[in-house]
Formats: sequence, structure tokens, C-alpha cells
Amino acid sequence: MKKSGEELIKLIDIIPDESAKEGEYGLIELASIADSREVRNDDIVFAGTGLPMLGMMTANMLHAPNATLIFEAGIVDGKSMHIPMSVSDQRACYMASSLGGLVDIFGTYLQSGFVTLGFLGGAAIDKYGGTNATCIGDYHNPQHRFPGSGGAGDIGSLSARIVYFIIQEKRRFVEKNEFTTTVGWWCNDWKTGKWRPKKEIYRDTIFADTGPSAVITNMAVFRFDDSGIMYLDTVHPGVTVEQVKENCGFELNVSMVSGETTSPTYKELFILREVVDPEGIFLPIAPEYPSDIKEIIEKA
Amino acid sequence: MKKSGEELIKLIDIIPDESAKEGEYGLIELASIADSREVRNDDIVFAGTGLPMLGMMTANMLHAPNATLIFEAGIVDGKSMHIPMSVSDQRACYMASSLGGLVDIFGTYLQSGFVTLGFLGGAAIDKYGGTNATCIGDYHNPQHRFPGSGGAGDIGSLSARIVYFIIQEKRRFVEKNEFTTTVGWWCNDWKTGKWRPKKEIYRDTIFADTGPSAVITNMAVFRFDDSGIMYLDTVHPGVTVEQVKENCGFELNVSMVSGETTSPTYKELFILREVVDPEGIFLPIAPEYPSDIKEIIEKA
Amino acid sequence: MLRFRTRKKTEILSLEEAVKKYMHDGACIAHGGFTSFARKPAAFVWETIRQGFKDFHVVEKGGGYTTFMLRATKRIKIEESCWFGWGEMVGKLDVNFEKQFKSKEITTAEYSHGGMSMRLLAGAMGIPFIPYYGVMGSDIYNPECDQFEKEELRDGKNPRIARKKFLQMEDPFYGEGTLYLLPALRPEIAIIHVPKAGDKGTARWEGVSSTDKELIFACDKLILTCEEIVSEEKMRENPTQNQIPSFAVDAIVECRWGAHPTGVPFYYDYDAKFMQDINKASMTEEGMKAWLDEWVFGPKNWGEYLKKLGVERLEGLRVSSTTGYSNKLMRGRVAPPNITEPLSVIKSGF
Amino acid sequence: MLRFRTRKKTEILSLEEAVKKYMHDGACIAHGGFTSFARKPAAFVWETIRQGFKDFHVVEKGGGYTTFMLRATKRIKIEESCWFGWGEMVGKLDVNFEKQFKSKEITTAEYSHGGMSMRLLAGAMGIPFIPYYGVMGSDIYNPECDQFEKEELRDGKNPRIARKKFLQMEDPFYGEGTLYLLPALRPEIAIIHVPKAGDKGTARWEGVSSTDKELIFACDKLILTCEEIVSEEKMRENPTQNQIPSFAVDAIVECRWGAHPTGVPFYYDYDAKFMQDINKASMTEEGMKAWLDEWVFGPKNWGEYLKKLGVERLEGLRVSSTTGYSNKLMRGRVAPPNITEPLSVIKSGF
Repeated sequence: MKKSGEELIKLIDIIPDESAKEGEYGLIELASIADSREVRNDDIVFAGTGLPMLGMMTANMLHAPNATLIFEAGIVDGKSMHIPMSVSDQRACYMASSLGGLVDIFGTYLQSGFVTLGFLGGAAIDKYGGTNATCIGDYHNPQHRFPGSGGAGDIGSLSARIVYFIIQEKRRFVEKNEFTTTVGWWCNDWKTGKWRPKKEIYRDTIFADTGPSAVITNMAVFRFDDSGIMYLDTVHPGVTVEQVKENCGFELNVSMVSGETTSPTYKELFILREVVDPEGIFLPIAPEYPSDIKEIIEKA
Repeated sequence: MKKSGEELIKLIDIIPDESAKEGEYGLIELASIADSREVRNDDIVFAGTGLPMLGMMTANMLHAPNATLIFEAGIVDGKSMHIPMSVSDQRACYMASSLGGLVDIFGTYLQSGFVTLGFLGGAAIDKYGGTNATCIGDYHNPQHRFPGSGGAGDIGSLSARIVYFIIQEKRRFVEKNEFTTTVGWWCNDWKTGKWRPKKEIYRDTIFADTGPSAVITNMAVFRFDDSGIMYLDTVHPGVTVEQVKENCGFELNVSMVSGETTSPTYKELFILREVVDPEGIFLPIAPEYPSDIKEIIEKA
Repeated sequence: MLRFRTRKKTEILSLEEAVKKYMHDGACIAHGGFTSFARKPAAFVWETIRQGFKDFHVVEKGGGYTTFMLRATKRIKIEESCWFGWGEMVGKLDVNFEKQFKSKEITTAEYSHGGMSMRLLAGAMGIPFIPYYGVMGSDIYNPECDQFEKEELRDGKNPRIARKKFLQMEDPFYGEGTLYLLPALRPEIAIIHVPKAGDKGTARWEGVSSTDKELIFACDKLILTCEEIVSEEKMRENPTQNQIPSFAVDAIVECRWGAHPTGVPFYYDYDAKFMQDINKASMTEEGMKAWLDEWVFGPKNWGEYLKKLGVERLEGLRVSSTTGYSNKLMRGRVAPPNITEPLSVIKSGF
Repeated sequence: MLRFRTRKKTEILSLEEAVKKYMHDGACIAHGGFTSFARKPAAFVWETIRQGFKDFHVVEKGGGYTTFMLRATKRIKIEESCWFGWGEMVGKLDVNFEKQFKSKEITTAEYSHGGMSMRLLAGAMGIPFIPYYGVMGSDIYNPECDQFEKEELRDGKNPRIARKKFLQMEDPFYGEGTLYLLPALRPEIAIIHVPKAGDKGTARWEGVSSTDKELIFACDKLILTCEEIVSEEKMRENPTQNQIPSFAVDAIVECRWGAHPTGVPFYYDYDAKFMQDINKASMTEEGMKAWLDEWVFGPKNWGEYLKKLGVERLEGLRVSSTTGYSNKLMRGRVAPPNITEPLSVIKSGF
């Protein structure tokens, strides 16, 4: 589909805000849109490479036009015309408010509390919401060794809320990480070496209240209870609670399921596909639009 | 004298490099030129407002064209066409290499050891080379209260060499400062409260070796002996050792006088008057040039 | 201080509105710019004095025209600084500071420029302290010279005053001996004057930064006064040149000549003559009062102040677009030479 | 580390000369730029590998193309970093890092991006450590996960390795609880690729800074590679835009396309396809060897490397002068849309 900018803008207005049906969207699309709904209009969002970008940029086109996006290489509030492949891609710098470096972004904006939403991908998460980007097995003699923290550790401990995007697999949803790269609601108290709720270790500091707020996967949305343990909140349309449990490596609390994840609307799908990632950098090939939507698009 | 830039440059070449005679220059001029001779071509010079600027800019036109000048407001290697009235004057920024702020200048360049020469004015100095820019009398109930350190304290403790420019008066050359703003070769060891040589307190650190290298006044040039005590090195032409002693508030060591301060040359005076401060911002009205020099200037 | 904030919706206010909305008695304030030369928020402080706010806790890297004015009108109670003078063109001494220090109307915490800069950097980064090597052995670090301690201000009750002036510590990492730990500075309200701001907050300056880059983030609330508000889009054409990101700005006030009598590079030069006149006036109480009545309390508003300055004076401060300052301004005994290339460069290059 | 230096006379060298003069086995090195996208000093590392230097101690905020190449040729012995991957366009994993970490050919000290940035800032400021709040409770600060300690590298003998990975401390100034003290990073040689440098050293970049501003001063010796050397005078027309002051630079190497396959904003885009090809090759030892023989050891010099890349490939990376990147580069399944204004801005402004 080759449309001009103005045509796309016009189409955003006229494409219906109705829920799409199962099969009319991919699960990555559904998850990206669920991700986008976590963004509030007054958020300052620190996003990692990949799918978090999709969610944020979709939100910017819809309910959160004023949410500010920052990227770790130094970019504040860029207005991308083409989706960046990385947080340092020059595409992310276009029409930015300012460009600095990591000391600005991590040392200043993040560490002094400007970031209200950390938006991260992750390879593996445990039931406390901690993530592991470092290794499987003993640290010094691992079976697998990954790149390590990058900015995730910092973003994950210094943002007011943190939302993860993770592929739902048994090996990625574990009882307790072998290596905690980014802390969740429980962590080691290094003074005593004890595994304790973060709220207790950092009582009376702001760190008591920072932590993961949601985990979004290709199958479901998870949140955290008062004791800092992950529970299943909603399952994506067409996915059963049983399927989620099968793809989770720990005993999942399913007693608080609030229902089905809201389906994406055609408008959201249109924005995600045609405005945010029309090059198909992060999105796999999408199902076709239903014929009435296709007609609207073609007529424009 | 209204001369174009090219005419001035030409004159610098042809005005003789001969010593001027007493009465042909003011003592501030003599002192500024003595100051300029402390600058080496490979120095990075951190200069304060006023007379230190004159010395540095004169040196830049003569024997130290590559010496780099930095100013505390954030300016690196500016090429002024008009002398700045302050270290933040936009006149100092012209053709600078970079412009930053105090964190760059003090936190980075100075603190990580780039500055080889601190070039300072001062209100009062003691025989250890410490200066007082803060108060006379008890700190909490002073007779006189001055503006305080500014950048002088930092420059005076973190530059490899420090050269002071101070007006020679009994009350300005004291046995021991009532308040040490900038440390000299002796200072208080705050762990014990004892007044000790800095070399001992900071043994094995680089601070053992940073300190005042020369004090230049309108009457003389002073240096420091191995025990960190100021001694008279040279007296300016026409000034006697006795006169210097009369204008010094402590028992001055005059046993190491090496002779007379070298007189300024006509070339140096010409540069100082016509190139560095032709507006007469810091320099008082100068004596006339002798007739042969005047003729050279007028002919050009 | 990690404290979560929501995205600030930058608001555009008049000078009167901004002072009224953000200032209050006892506020902990900080000004951008440098001494009496560069980008001091003069108009904002002028209006603050007119509206009667007082008892300020001023934290500032170096004083200058704005602290001089606040002292002249006895509005400062607590001052953390590294230089309590003003105008280098008037001999640097502020007689009112000397008086109020001696009479204990002003209580001070005193550091050096490097120390205050590092403290602001720590404030900007949200860390409670930072190591610094500067001025070891100085009486600045004499425990007996801590007025805050003496006045019992270090009891932890005021969240903007650190419990200690400094600490000494041995370097445990590289064995480099003793250094100081200095507490962060965290002003409540910072006011920075910039030449240009976008209508959503993105802003920039040219020339020296002073400690403005740190102030932006060390404070809780940031007010920009500026020579002109331009479209946000225009500011974003060259984001590398913007020092202030939009999300950090609470309010913007458009105020022409808002830094007078200090200068704004590429907009207007400093008015040395004007400051020399005030300094003379400040030598006596009556002189200062007359000056304040005429120049601060007299004019109906900032526009009237500018009218009173008059065209000739303002025209005299007009800058060259090449150098950013006035090549013609009479500053010393003799008019400036007509030079268009630095002679040091002609003579021996860079 | 307060260590006095004399003014550096910036020298202009060829790529071969600069590597020969400054590199040595075991050097502690750091690269500017960001991961595999922005301004990595690719040509310099390429030549370093060709000249056979090895056993490096690499300190870097995040890995990327250059560390990938050094690992592929087994040149790294010690690595302090916060991200040991490479190219986000190839899945981020570096198989050689995984192998060499497991076999203990590489010993690491591991932090987070924020931590490494703060460490570089401390290095630039000459202070031995800096406080940081990030990643409290992470295994990054698990005393058992300190490989340097385990390998007895923290005995104080190597002046570039801190005696402790970190310390915990209670904030004594504002009562804000526990935080970490992180040791400064002090590489011996930093190599930064910039678009433009003046012939006396003044230099600038556009786009993201990464941690280059800190690297400039944290290192003992700074080498710039650049797309073009211009007159010093030209650079100084807008000093506010220069990030690198001349006195900090030891050597400048003019080297067109010197960051390829990473990009230089406003000069050329990153070559994703090229990196995807190397990544594929790196999956087997033979594959990697063949690739290195062809692309690193094969060409006679950097000029020949560029010839081998060919006009079509290089032309494909040509950037738009408005955006600084290529609006036409094929990066995904579909060609980029022909958009000239951000749709989010058209829809709802800034």
C-alpha cells in the first residue's frame, strides 16, 4: 500500500474504531496494541529497542499524543517518520527536542525521577517480575551467556512503572531467575544476602514503589499482586487460561483473571501496520484486512 | 592611535625588542609583562578576570602563541578581538574551540589535570602563598567581608603551577591569613587541625606538588623556597629591596634576590597597550612612547 | 532525589503571572547565567521584588546582578554560594552583602565555584552527593566556618539543606588519598533566561553555559524567560543545538531585554554604565532607595522600564551578528578598535 | 585521576601510522559511538586487527560492531562493559562472546548502561568514584559475580582496574538510604569517530552523543578518526556546536567511510545488510575466518576495502540532507514510505 502522509492521516480518522475479530490480527500485533494502552498521555516513556517502540509510537498516534519518548543513546521526544531499528538510529532523532548522551538520559533524566514509564522487552522473567538478560546456569560457568543488562537494569529499577513485552514460553517464565539482571518486586538484600520483598529492603525510599506494572506477551497480560507475585490478568482472544499455564514455568496464579484482553481495533491495527512499522522491520506479515476495511483504504 | 589590524601586525614586527627605560612604562604594565613571561608555549592557562588576562594575551602574541586559555564560565581557547571585562564576556568566546559550562571547566578540565598554569589575581597573600578572598577578622564576626572564593580556590589548588598578581601593600602581604580561601604551600590538616606543609599532608598524591610558583606585584617578583616560604626573587627597575620590605607585612626573606626584574621591551609594551587593552579597561593611562618609537608607529 | 514527576505541560505566562504563580516567601531559588554579564533573569527578579516576595533561600553558583538586587531589597535570608560579589566592572564588592553578613541578616554556606558546580551536577543527577578534589585544606572546609551548623540549620528539617556541609573520605578504589564528598543542591525554583524557546518548551542559548545545564534538572520547577518564543517546530530543526528539552520546562515568559543590564549573546550586550551607576547609588542607603524607587518600583511594568531606558541606550547595546557582542560599546577610556579578525590568529594561527 | 599534562600538539596521521604509533598489546582501549549504528571507529579497529595488536582491556559503554570484530579475532582479554552483544539488526547475540566467556578467554566486569556511563563521567572528571542509584538488588552487585575479584585482578597492581567493583554506602547528607559507589573508568586510549575535525583538533558530531563527551576526558590519549579534516577556523565559527576542544586531541586521522558498516548522521547510513552477512558468517569458525580473510585481511588498505564495497553499496547508504539518514534504504520487507513530515506531528502537533 503506497499512500501519502495526508492520505494516511485521513484514513486514521475514517477507519472504524471497532474491535477486529480473531484471525484478523497477529498475536504480535495484539500484544503491541495491548502495550500501547499502558501509555498515559502525561507519561515520559523510556523505551527499549523493538516491540516497545511499536507500542509507544502507536499510543502517540492515538490516546497519548503528548507522551514523551526518550531513548538511551540520548534522544528526547523524536518525531520519527521511519521506525528506528535501534535506540541510536538517526531515524529516532528527527525533530527531537534535544539530543544528548547516556549521562543525560540515565544519569540525569532517569536517575532524577523524570521517567514515569519504562517500556522494555525481555528474554526471561520470573514470578517476581525480575528479568534475566545475563546467563543460564552458574554465572562463572554458564550454559548460555547473553549480552547482559544494557539499559534494561537501570530503566527497570528507576522508572515509576515498568511494562515488559516478552514472548510466552515455559523457559522464559521461570520460578526464580538464575541471574537477576533487572530487579522485580523481590530481590537480594546484599547486606544480608537474603531474598526479600523490595518494598521491605528499600522501605522509606522511592525504590520501595518502583517496579514492574504489567507483563504483556503474545498470549496474555500479567500484573502483580500486593506481595509482588505475578498473576494472570487477561488472556488474549482465542487463548485459554490453560494454554497460558502450559506456557508458564511457574505455578501461575489464575484466580484473579479479569477476562479477555481487549481486541485491537481496526484503527489501531491500521496505525500499527501502515504508520508505525510499514517497512515490516519488527512486525511479521499481517493477515489481510477484512473486505470492508480494505475498501475504505482503497477508496482513499 | 587608530591603526588597522594589518598595520598593528606589521608594527609588532618592526618595533624594536629593546628594553624600555624607567619612566617609559607604568608599574602595572611592567607587572603584566612579567606575568606574561611566566606563560610557556605548551601551557593550558586558566585565567581569572583582569590583569591575568593581560599577561596571557600578551604572551599569546609573543613567545607563547600556542598556549591555550580557558575561562571559568566555559570558554576554551577563545581568540578575542576586544579584551573581555569578565570571564563570561561574549568577547572571550569569539573563535573559541568550544563553549561549555563550569562543570566542564572545573569538574572536568581542571579536576582531571589539564590545567598547567593557574593565573590569578588576589586581594591578600600570606608568606606561605595562601590567599584570602573571604574576610578580615573572625569568620562569623568579621571587620571586612569580601566576595569569597569564586573560582580562585579551585584554580589555586588544582593547577600544576599558580601565578598570582597582587598589589604590593603591607596589609596585603601578611604573616598568615585569617581565612585561607586558596591554599598555599602550608595549610590546615583538617584531620588534626594542625597547620602543616601541604607536601606532608598530601604526600604521595599529586596535591603535594601543586601550588604557587610566583607572585608578581607592581614592585617585585616573589617565589617560594623548598619549605614553601615566599622569598624575594627580583625587584622591578627603580624599586629597592628596602621599599619592598616596607610594603610587606611579614619578615621577608631577601637573601635569595637574583637581581632586577627584566624591563619590558618596546615591543611588549606596544602589544600590551595597542593590541591587548587599547580600550584602557584594565590599564591606567600609559607614559608616552619615546620619540624614536613614536616615529616608527606614526610612519606605519 | 529520586522523585517521580508527571510530564509538565509547559505553560506560557506573562511576567506578572509567572512571578505570582511560582514565587512565594521563603522559596529556595536559583538563577541561571553568569555574574553580571550573561543571561541573568533580571526582569523576573525585578518583578519578584515588586510583588514583595521575601525570605529567600538562594542557591547559586556565583552571585551577580540578580542577587545584588535581592540583597539591596533585603529579600535573602539564606544563601549558598561561592562568590558573594557582583559586577566585575564595579570592583566586585557588594556593600549590602557585607552589611547583611555582618548583621547576620543573611546566613551563608560558602563553597568554591568548582564545589558549587559539582553540587548542582549532583542535584541534576538525583544523587545526594558527589566527590570533589577542589580546595583541599582551605578554610572553606574548616568545620568552624559552617554558619548553617552554627544556626542549627543542618538538623534535617529543611529538605533543601544537607545535614553536613561536606565529608572527607579516603578513596577506596584507586588509593588516591583524601577527597571531599559534597552534598547535592536542589533548589525548588530555577529561573533561566534564554534567547529562544519553542512554544512547547524546547530551548537553547549561545555562548557560555555557566551552570544552566545542571540547574535545569536540579530544580523542581523550571521557569524560562526568553527574548522570543518561536514555533516548537523551528527549534527542532537542529535538536543537537538545544540544551533544554521540552519536558523539563514548567513555564515560559516572553520578555524582551529580560536580562538587562546583563547581556544575551547575539541579542544585546551588557550595560556596564548602568551597573556602574547602581553601584554608586548602593554606597548609601538613601542612594539605593532612590535608585530602586526610580528603576524598580517606579515603572508601571517592564515595558515602561524599557521606555525609560530609551532608544539611545538600548541601541547602544546592539550586537554584531558575527561576534554576538557590540563592537562599538564604549567600555574603557578609549573606543574599541575596529578589528575584524583576531590579531593573535593573523600572527600565528590557531 | 589528577595527572598533569602538557598541551597536546594535535598531529595528523594516516590510519596506518596512527594505529602503529598509539596501539600496543595489552592496551586499555575504549571506542566512541553506539552499538552497531552510530559512529563506531570501524576503520581504526580494522587496521588494529590487521597490524596484529592483541590482549586488549576494553572498557566500553555497550558493545557493538568494533568489539564484535575484536572478539571475532580473539583480541580481547579483559572487558568491562554493560552489554556484550552486537547489532540489534542481527538479534543482539555475539556467538564469539558467549564462547570466549565460557572458555574464560575473556574476563569481564559487568555493569548496566547507567552504571558504565556514570563510571565514564567520573573518569572524565578525575574523581575516583561516583554515587549511582541504578539496579539496586541486581546480581550485577552480587559480590559472587565479580570475575575480576575471582581472577585476582583487583589487587591494585593494574592502575586501570579498581580495587573494588562497587561499594554500598548510606547517604549521610539527605538520609535517602543506600546507594552504590562506582569506580571511575580510565581507559588509556580512546578512539572516537566524528564527521568533522578542524586541523588543530576542534571537532563536532551531530546526532546522539552516546558517552563520547565523557570518553574525551576519561582517557589519557584521544584519537579522532573523521570523515573530513577542515580548517580550524571553519570549526570555530560556531563554537557552541563543538563538543571536542582542541587541547584534548592527540591525533586525527582522516578516513572516509571510517565508521562503515555503522553510520554517521548526515554522512551515511548504517549498512544493516553487511552486518547481517557477517553475523551469518560468524556462526561457524570457518565462516568467520573466510569472512575475515575476505574483508579484513584481504584488502591492501582501507581504500581497497571501499572499492570492494563498490559504488552501488555505498550509494545506497547516501543520506538525505534534511534527515541525516537514507529515506530509501531497504531495511525490512517493504521499501520505506515516502513521508516528509512526521504523521504524529501532523495529527496532533508537538
